[in-house]
Parts: sequence; C-alpha cells; structure tokens
Amino acid sequence: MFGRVLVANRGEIAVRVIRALHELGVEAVAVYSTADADALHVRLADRAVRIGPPAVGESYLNIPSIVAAATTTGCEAVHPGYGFLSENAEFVRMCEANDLVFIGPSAHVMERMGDKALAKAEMRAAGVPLVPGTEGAASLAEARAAAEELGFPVLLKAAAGGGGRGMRLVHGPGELHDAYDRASAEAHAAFGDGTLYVEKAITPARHVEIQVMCDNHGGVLTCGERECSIQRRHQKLIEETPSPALDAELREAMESAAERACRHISYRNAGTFEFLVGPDGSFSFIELNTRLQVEHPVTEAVTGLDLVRLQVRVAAGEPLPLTGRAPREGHAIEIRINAEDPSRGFAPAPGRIERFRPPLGPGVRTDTFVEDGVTISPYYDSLIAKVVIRDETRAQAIDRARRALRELEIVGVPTTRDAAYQILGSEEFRSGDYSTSFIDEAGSRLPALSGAVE
Amino acid sequence: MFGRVLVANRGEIAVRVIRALHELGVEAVAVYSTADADALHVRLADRAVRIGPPAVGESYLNIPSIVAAATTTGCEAVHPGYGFLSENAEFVRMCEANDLVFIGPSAHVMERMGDKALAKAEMRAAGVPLVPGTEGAASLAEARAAAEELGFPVLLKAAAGGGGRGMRLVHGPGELHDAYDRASAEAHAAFGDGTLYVEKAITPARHVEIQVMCDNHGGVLTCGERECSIQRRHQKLIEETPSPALDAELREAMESAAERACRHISYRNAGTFEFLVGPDGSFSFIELNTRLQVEHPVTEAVTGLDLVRLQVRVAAGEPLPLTGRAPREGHAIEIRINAEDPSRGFAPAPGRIERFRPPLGPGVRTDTFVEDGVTISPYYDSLIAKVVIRDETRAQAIDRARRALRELEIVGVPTTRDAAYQILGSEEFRSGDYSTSFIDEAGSRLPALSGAVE
Amino acid sequence: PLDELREQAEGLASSEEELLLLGLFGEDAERLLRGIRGRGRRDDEFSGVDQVRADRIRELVRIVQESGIGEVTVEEEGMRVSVRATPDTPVATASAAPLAVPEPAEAGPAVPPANGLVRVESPMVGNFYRSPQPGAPSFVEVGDVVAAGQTLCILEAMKLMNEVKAELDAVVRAIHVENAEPVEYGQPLFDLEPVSAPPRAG
Amino acid sequence: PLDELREQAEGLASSEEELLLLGLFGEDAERLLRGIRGRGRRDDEFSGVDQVRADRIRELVRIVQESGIGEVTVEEEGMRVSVRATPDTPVATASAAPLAVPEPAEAGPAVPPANGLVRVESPMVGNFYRSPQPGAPSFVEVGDVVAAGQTLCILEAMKLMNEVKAELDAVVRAIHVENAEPVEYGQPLFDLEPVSAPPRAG
Repeated sequence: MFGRVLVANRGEIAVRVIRALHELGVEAVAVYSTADADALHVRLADRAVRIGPPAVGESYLNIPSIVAAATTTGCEAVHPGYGFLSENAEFVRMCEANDLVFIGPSAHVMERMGDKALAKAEMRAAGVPLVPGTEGAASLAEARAAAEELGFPVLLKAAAGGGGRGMRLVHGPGELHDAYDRASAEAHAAFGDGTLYVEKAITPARHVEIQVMCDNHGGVLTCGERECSIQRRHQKLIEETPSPALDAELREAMESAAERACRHISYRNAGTFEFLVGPDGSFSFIELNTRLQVEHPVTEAVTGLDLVRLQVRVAAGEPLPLTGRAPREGHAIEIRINAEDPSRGFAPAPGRIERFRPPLGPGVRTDTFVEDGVTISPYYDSLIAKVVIRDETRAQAIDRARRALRELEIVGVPTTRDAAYQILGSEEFRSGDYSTSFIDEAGSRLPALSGAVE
Repeated sequence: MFGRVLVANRGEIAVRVIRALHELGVEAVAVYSTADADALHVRLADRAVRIGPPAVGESYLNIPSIVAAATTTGCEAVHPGYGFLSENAEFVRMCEANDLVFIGPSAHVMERMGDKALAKAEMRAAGVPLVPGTEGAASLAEARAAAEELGFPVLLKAAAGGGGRGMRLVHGPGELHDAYDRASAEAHAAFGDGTLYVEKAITPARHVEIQVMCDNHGGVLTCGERECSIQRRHQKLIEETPSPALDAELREAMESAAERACRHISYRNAGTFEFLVGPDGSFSFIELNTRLQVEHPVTEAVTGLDLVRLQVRVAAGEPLPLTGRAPREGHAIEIRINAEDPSRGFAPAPGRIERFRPPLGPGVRTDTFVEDGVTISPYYDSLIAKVVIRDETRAQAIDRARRALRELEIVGVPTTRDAAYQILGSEEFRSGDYSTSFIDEAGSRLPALSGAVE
Repeated sequence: PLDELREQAEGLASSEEELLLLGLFGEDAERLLRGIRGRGRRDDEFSGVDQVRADRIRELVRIVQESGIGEVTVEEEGMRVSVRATPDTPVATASAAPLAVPEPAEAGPAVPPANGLVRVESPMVGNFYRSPQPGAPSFVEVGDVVAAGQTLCILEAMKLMNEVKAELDAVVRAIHVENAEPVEYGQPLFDLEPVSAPPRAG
Repeated sequence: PLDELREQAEGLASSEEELLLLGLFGEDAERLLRGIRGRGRRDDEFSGVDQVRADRIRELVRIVQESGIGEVTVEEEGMRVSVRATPDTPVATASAAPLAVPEPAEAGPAVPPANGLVRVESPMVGNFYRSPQPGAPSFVEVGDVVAAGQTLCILEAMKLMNEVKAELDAVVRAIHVENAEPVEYGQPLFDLEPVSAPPRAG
C-alpha cells in the first residue's frame, strides 16, 4: 500500500478521497487554490500545497504544479477525483513520467474511451450493444441519409463532446440542416472540434449506468446499476439503485456486457458504463466514464463496498477481494444539493453559507465540504452536498429521503433541496416509471421546478 | 398504522424516534421540560407539549402530565424511548387505561422481568442458562453457604437493582460480611430494598446481549448480538457487533435461547437479553431489558433493519415482515460520546457546546440532539452523541471509527471522544480479546483514561 | 419591579408591550416612547424617526419572545440595541391543586400581566374545565370576587380531576383558556387582582 | 494607486504595511499614523491610546491577511472597524520564466515586505534551485545588484527547469528559500530593492 497519496481535487470529492486514504492508513496531501485556503479538504489532509490562483486553469487544471505538489511532498500516487484532470490522458502520462501511480485506468485506455468513435468501435468488438447510428463522423448529407434510415427522431452529437454540449434532438427532416449547423458550432466552441455523428433517438429513454472495478490481475467486479434519469439539461439531480426499470435478466445482461468490455479493453480501476435503456427493455452503450462518478455512493450503500478504498487498493497492485457480481441489499437514493436558484432557471448561486445542518440518523449519509461560514465560490461547480439514503425498500428509501431533506438546513444560498423534495414526492417518481424527460414533463407541476422548465 | 404518536423522552433518543415516525408518515408529538424548550426534538416534532420544570420527577417522569399530553393532542400511542418511563409498568397501565398503545411489552411482562428473581424463574423454565447462584434472596448466612458451594469469587447483587448499584465482588470468605452489609445498604438507598442474592462471578466475563423483536401474532425475530464489554463502572462506552467472542454455534445457541424465552413469556415488541459469556464459551442470562437499548444502532447497521420503525409497526398490530434470524452483513461499532471529564474521573461535565461537527462520509451514522450553542443540562444524562460505524470487516470498522472520531469536533465541554479513540487504537481492542475488565486493566496505559481508573 | 416601573412610566406606556420596553431598555426606551407620545420635541421628522426606532425595538422584542432565542443585538445609527430574554424559570410548581403565584423575580416565559395582577399558570398538562360538570355553572367568571382557597377551575389528566384554587382574595380579571381546552405546563389560566395586600413571595 | 498613496503619505508611512493601512482606512489611518509619528498632538496619553488603536488595526489587518478570510469587524470605544480582504487576485501569473512583481492593487496573501522592497513570489509549485546545476555558483546572493531580465533562480517541476527572472534593476535584499527546497504557489522567494524608479503597474 502507498504511504502518501496526493488528492488532485477540491470540494466534497477531495474530502471523500481523504477519508478513504485515512481509513487505509495512508497520508493524504491536498492541493488548493488561493480561494480554497480554508477549505475542509485542506484541513482534513495531513498536508496541503497551494497550487495557484482561483481560476481552475491555473490551479486544479495546472498539470505541472499538481505533479510537482506530488513529487515535492513524497507522494507515491495521485487520486484525481472526478472532473478536473480525472479524464485527462496527458495528466496520466505526466504522473507516470514522474513515478507517480495514477489511480485510474491507463492513459492509453482513457484516451481511446475519450474518443467516442474509438470507444464505440471497441464496444462493438466486445459485443456491447450500441445506439444505432452512423459509425463515426457524418457530414450533413451523411447525417440526412442516416436519419432517414434510422427514422426520426434522431440525435446529432459532438464527436469530441459530452455533457450535452453540441447535442441536438431532430424530430424531422426539415429541422436537420439548421440543427446540424448549430450543434456543430456549439461543439466547435466547446471542444475545438465541430465534428458530429448521428444516433437514433431512444425515447422515452432511461439513463442507467453500470459500475465496474477492475484490478491489475484480470479481476473484474461489477457492482450493479445506477438509475440516473432524473436530469435537468443533462445534469443529474437524483440517482438511485436498483433501477426500477431493470429486472434481474436485463441487469445481468448489462453487467455481463460491461464485464466483457472491461476484459476486451483491459480496463483497470473504477469505471462506469453509461447506457440508454429504451421502453422495450433494450440497452445501448453511450460512453465509458473512466473515473469515479459523483453518484458512486448509492452503489456503496447497497453493496457495503468502499469504492474509493478499492480504487486505491487495486492501484497499489492488490487483487480485488471479490470478483464477478457484487452482492447487494436494499435500496439507495442520492440527492445532489446544488447552490442553484430554482427561480432563476437553476442559475448557479454562489455565496456565503450562513448555516448548514446535515441530516443525520439511520440510513443517511452526507458527503459535503460545507460548514457554517463557508463561501461557495463562483470559480467552481455548484455541488455543495450529496445526501445519500439507504433503506430496505424503494418506498421506504423515498420516505427516508424526504425525512432527511426536511432536516437539511442551508441558509445563505438558494439550493435544489426543495426541487428534489418535490420530485421525490411526485407520483411519477414514486411509481418508478419515469424517464430522462421527467423534469420537462413533470417540472411544470412542481412549484420548485417551475423555473427549471423553459 | 397510527396517525399520531407521543414521544415520551428527550435528547438523542427522542430525535431518533421522531425520525422513525416521520419516515412512517406518522405525526410526532414531543414533550419537553422548560429546560428543553429549544431542544432539537421539540423542533423536529410536529407538535410539542411543555410538561414541567427541568427536574425529571416533575417532567419526564411525570406520568399524569405525559399521559395528558398524549390524550389532549389526540395521540394513539406512546413511544417511551429508553430510560425515564420506558420500564415503568405503572406507566404502561396508565397508557392502556387512557386508550393509548404503549410501544413496548405488556405491563405484566415488564413487571415480571423487572423482578430479577421472577425473571430468572421464567428463564429457567424456558431452558435459558442462568448464572449459578442462590435462587432468590439470600441472608448473610445463606450467602456464605452459597459462596462456599459456588466457589469464590462470587457477586452480591441487589434483588431490586440494576446499573451496578448494590453490587459487590467478593474474592474470599473474609470479605463477605463487610461486602454484604455495604451492598445491602447501597441497595436500600438506591431502590428502597436492601435484599441481596448471590451469583458465581464469571471472570473474565464478556457482556453480550441478544436483540429480539416480537409481534403480536407469535412472530419472533432475533437480530444477533451486541458485544458491550467495554464498560467503565458498568456504563457502556463502546459496543460492537458481531462479538469477537462468538462463533456461529454459540451465537445460534444464544439466539435460540432468547427466542425460546420470548415464546415462553409471550414477549412483545423490542427486547434485549443480556448475557455473560465466560472464558469457556458458556453463556448465562443476566436480565431482559424490556425496551429499546441505547446501542440498538449497531444492530441496525448490520441488519439494515430500522428497529424503531419495527417497534411502531408491531405495536400497531402489523406482523413482522421476517422472523427467525435476521440476516446480517459487515461489522458495526458504536461509540458513545458523553459530556464527561476524563481528567476528573469521568465526572459529568454539563455546559454549553460552542461548536459541534459530526463526522460524515461513508459508513458513519451520528445520532445526536446537539448543535452549536446547545447547553448540556445538568438535569439529564451526559450522553450527547452516538457515532455508529459500519464497514465490511472488524479491522476496517475500527480504522473507520478512528477516522470518524478524528473528524468529530466538540468545543465547549470535555467528552469521552479521546478515551474512545485510544481504546479503539489499543492492541487489546484490536485483537478482539477483551472483557468487562478492559478499562481497569488497560485504562492505566491509555492517557485519556488515566483519570477513569481509581 | 413591574409595579415600580408602572409608576415611573407615568402613563407613558400605553400597553403592556411598551411597559416591557421601559423595563428592558430604561432611558433609551423612555426617550423614544416620549417621542412616540409626543412628549418630546414636536418635530415631525424627529418623532417619525423615533416611531421607526420604536417599531424596530418592538420587533426585536417580538423576535426574542417568539423565537425563544437568548439574545439579539443590533447596532445602527449610533444606537446599540440588545434584547436579552428573561431566564426561563417556571413560576408555578406542580401539585395536586396548586395555585401559581408569579413571583416577579422568577417571571415565566409569558409576558407578565400588568397592573398588579397575579397570574395563575397551569401546574400540569390536562384539560381545562371551568365548571364541575357539563352544564353546571362556571366556578368563576371575569369580575367575580374569589376568596383564598376557592376553586377556580378543574384540570383533568388521566381522568382525574385536579382543582386549581385561588391562593388569595382577589377579583378575577381575565380567563385565558376556553372551557374544555387542553393546557400545558406553565400556560396562563387566570389573571387575579388581589383585593388586599399583594401576596408574599414563597 | 500605491504610488499616488505614497505621495499623499508624505513620508508618513514608514513601511509598506503602514502604506496599506492608509490605503485601507484613509483618514482614520492617517490620523493614527500621525499620532504614531508624533505629528499629531504631543500628548503622551493621547498618542498612547492611538498607538494601541493602531496596533489593534494592524493586528486586524494581519489576521485578515494571514487567514485569507473575507472580513473581520471589531467594534469598540465608539469606533467600528471593519477589515475586509482585497479580492484574492494573484500577484503573479504562471509562465515559463516569470517574475512575480507584487502590484499593490492586487496584493497577494503574503504580508508585503517593508521599506519599498518588491517581493518575488513563486508562480508555481516546484523545487527551488539557486544555481543552474549542483556545484555551480548561485545565480544571485544577498547584496547582488541584478538587471531586469537576469535569472534569479530555477523552479523545477516535472523535470522541467523554469527560470525566474528579475523584472527590474534591483539589489537582492533577501532570499527566503533554501536551495533545493520545495516551494508552493505564492511563496515568497526574494525581496528586491529597486535601484531606479519603482516599476509601473501592469
């Protein structure tokens, strides 16, 4: 096991990783920008290195300073968290060049999975179902031909992209040209690459992802699914496991597909296969996130595993203590609490948090970097806390989640708390029969979400 | 299910019960003394009734005011928590006489189990092993004869007592007379009854208890054991499950003995069978606690059950959803955080808590009524928080518990935090090979406990 | 102290609330109440400002009373206003048929009644009955003169009737609870005006 | 703005710290600095009080600067003192061979050095080397005169050597880091005393 590990992140995930390291008896070195000098992750770490000014390009994305922070403090490994440099193959290479173990997959695999066309080719070769569509980049003319063949609606997507940027839903041939131009321009602006491809639009679709964990000795563990269909403009708000949309057969089909893919690409460490599940029970690969996910705690809640500790252990060369399918028990829900103003279209609402009281008691886990007096900086993302609920059944978990959200007190900034509370209380959510269009369809009936639906 | 339930308690357990009621969709009515007007349980409840001044005799032990608080607010049932009126058969009768369901066993069973001699007779009849000793009260002469037969050391115990008062360990015949007189006087002072009995002293002994839950239809669920041997003067400090002292065979023997006893006495609702486990692996019944225990969360952590919700559901007439042996997974540890001054022999240290930050993150549950600015009143007991850890294995749970205790911040009153931290880090505790004399034996080597050992 | 205050107030306080202000803030409050009552400078602007001030202080008092919070401090316009709550000591002790005589030194959480009245608070939780049985005349009405030891009401808990008796000769000035309503510990039941000397402490 | 201030200060401020006080508190600070410098009333008691005041304000400034906290407010003796931090703008930007010249308007987290010195802070994380290779003479020593563009040290990160150069003609007055020690972002490396006109902002 490593003696000391650098945590190349901030916020709740840096706190999460530091906790895991400490539980493993490993020293944690934090990095921080000048905006985060008083942050909880700095306080919890055994040591902290100031790496730059608030702007992320000069601090949390500053590869030379982060690598130097690790090497000058005698770290043996680097945990990237999620976001920032976690899917940056160049960073992985720089770590390796400086004798630092990157806690994640290899740069090679990361790079290939970051290229959507390559990723799909690998998945196809591994026998993982894909969304029907063009195999790679499509000109406007090729897009038109593909759309006619697939049948509308279709999706235009950025080859280089993610997070919904450069994406357009096209309902019919008349919309195609305009949508193509706009999506391409958006993709170019966001990723420096306007290349698009075409996919059949699966609708209503559910976003369901499979968590995997692979060691360096060929061991593959699949940890079940996470249902992430409650999204607002492709930003997840609530995740749960098990998914109400999966039966045992479909779940096993998805997990074994993910396992096949891991073996095919020699995947290592934690990863998440994102799938769309159609109303007919079909599933199609979207992408492989080569890192820890924000919503990993719901998987931890039902498996009893600590995914971050496992990441560190397999990166240190340990074999997985169990492989195959991780046993699960009960139901878990994660609610993301963002500093966003529901009345202003969920615009980020940075500010000072005067009072913060996490919900406590049975079946409630809160991951946060917030305490009284903490300032939510406009430089970073708006996630301030994750409330993770575990209970025996889905219905009980929903009731417990609502109990917990009533207890949660945040004074100082507007948050998504009430929106989540109302979603959890809605008939659609309780029924389990919802899709990624939930917010658009039900949002207008939920007072706290009225500002969220354009 | 009930529509509204009175919570006849205060502090962390009142908060715990209110959470369970809210998760069941049941309204909670709190009671409070004038010292608790700002307490968290009052704020969380749907309604609160002021029942008297700070002194417990006029408030939390005031049966007429508490029953009237329930009847005048339209409650259908009363949850007593632990302590206070939870084992008061008269209170149970008063509830029943006022058409209130008492969430617990019947007054009849409670009364019989509160009488140690009667309780033992019932257990003997049910085939539950007892500590060898006199069958009932013993005069000094009878005590002497019994001690010679059992072999020293023996224990003198108060027939009416509990909590270690009126108890004396006698190592040889020369000590007996003096010890008898003192124990009898102490018992008389504490319980108004100086009657003593004699038991063989099991040493080194482990204190291991079995959690049971019984419905009104003959269903009995046993939920495994709790190891409670880390005690300071018979006050538990740390509890864990599973017990390192039990193998599957002994565990099953103890659980099936508890189940037999429940059936024999027609027990209802939650109960805890306390046993002594000797170095030879024998177990002997000590007493049946006819209520929820402080340390119930460790059982919840490994079974995934919510014992308080189950209490309410079986009291409302529901059958248990499962009977027999509750499945368990992983390891759990509870650390009691008391406002006590280790440097002054763990004397209660009431005062104002300036700052309180519970530990958060994976596998950590905190039950508390404390927040910044709360005053720990000298009128009530010194328990301010319970930190409950769950992890895959015992070793991991210990590491996680120490991580959590490092995170826990309490400013304003001295607490048992550091003592617990050192106990968890000691070799004896890590080995699992410890007994009820742990604090006396190891305490002098642990800096935070040096004031605890006289 | 309230009685003393009342004398000092010289009719300045037009309500219990304002009397409390005087008690709590002394000179400051007096100055602003004078402003409000027009006894200060007859300058519209000035009294307007003082009116705002008075409202702000009153608001503070209200916040402290309603929230049960310990203290609120506000500083503005060269004036520092601190409102601190009275310690929450019960005025009554529970007994079978007790009478709670508020001792000014241990004023309860409720606003003490004005004009030398003695407040009778509930010593227990229960249902409040003004008459011995349904349909019977009430034990007392507002305006009645009661003798020490005379029953004022019945509090029922666990089907047991507990009589609350007057502890002094007095005139019933107010009855705060409707018949058959539930009451909690410390809740105001009656205001009595002593007809002889005020009761001794204890 | 510091230059203007410096002129206004008319020699009143004897250090960068006091200059900052003037910038932050304006008249108030001027009054107390005059007291300290003996330009105010030559009354021992008075200047003693003002000295205490000045020390307190300075202490506040230090607390705000060292803690990186947003604002501290202290009120006493009829004076309300609020110390608010300047927005946390970096004084140096990372570049291949950068020189961090503290601009007074964008003062960094470190306490500005006194006596008109210019502090060079580390623009990155890395190892600090005073010479181009082991055994070679140091780039600079305390007391050396350096020309704008002259290399002061090397910062190594990821095995890449980044030269830090002087941005002005100056005398090296202090070297804050030992050779081969790691440094973090914003850590003071050198104090330089300009030998010609003070550097322009930007």
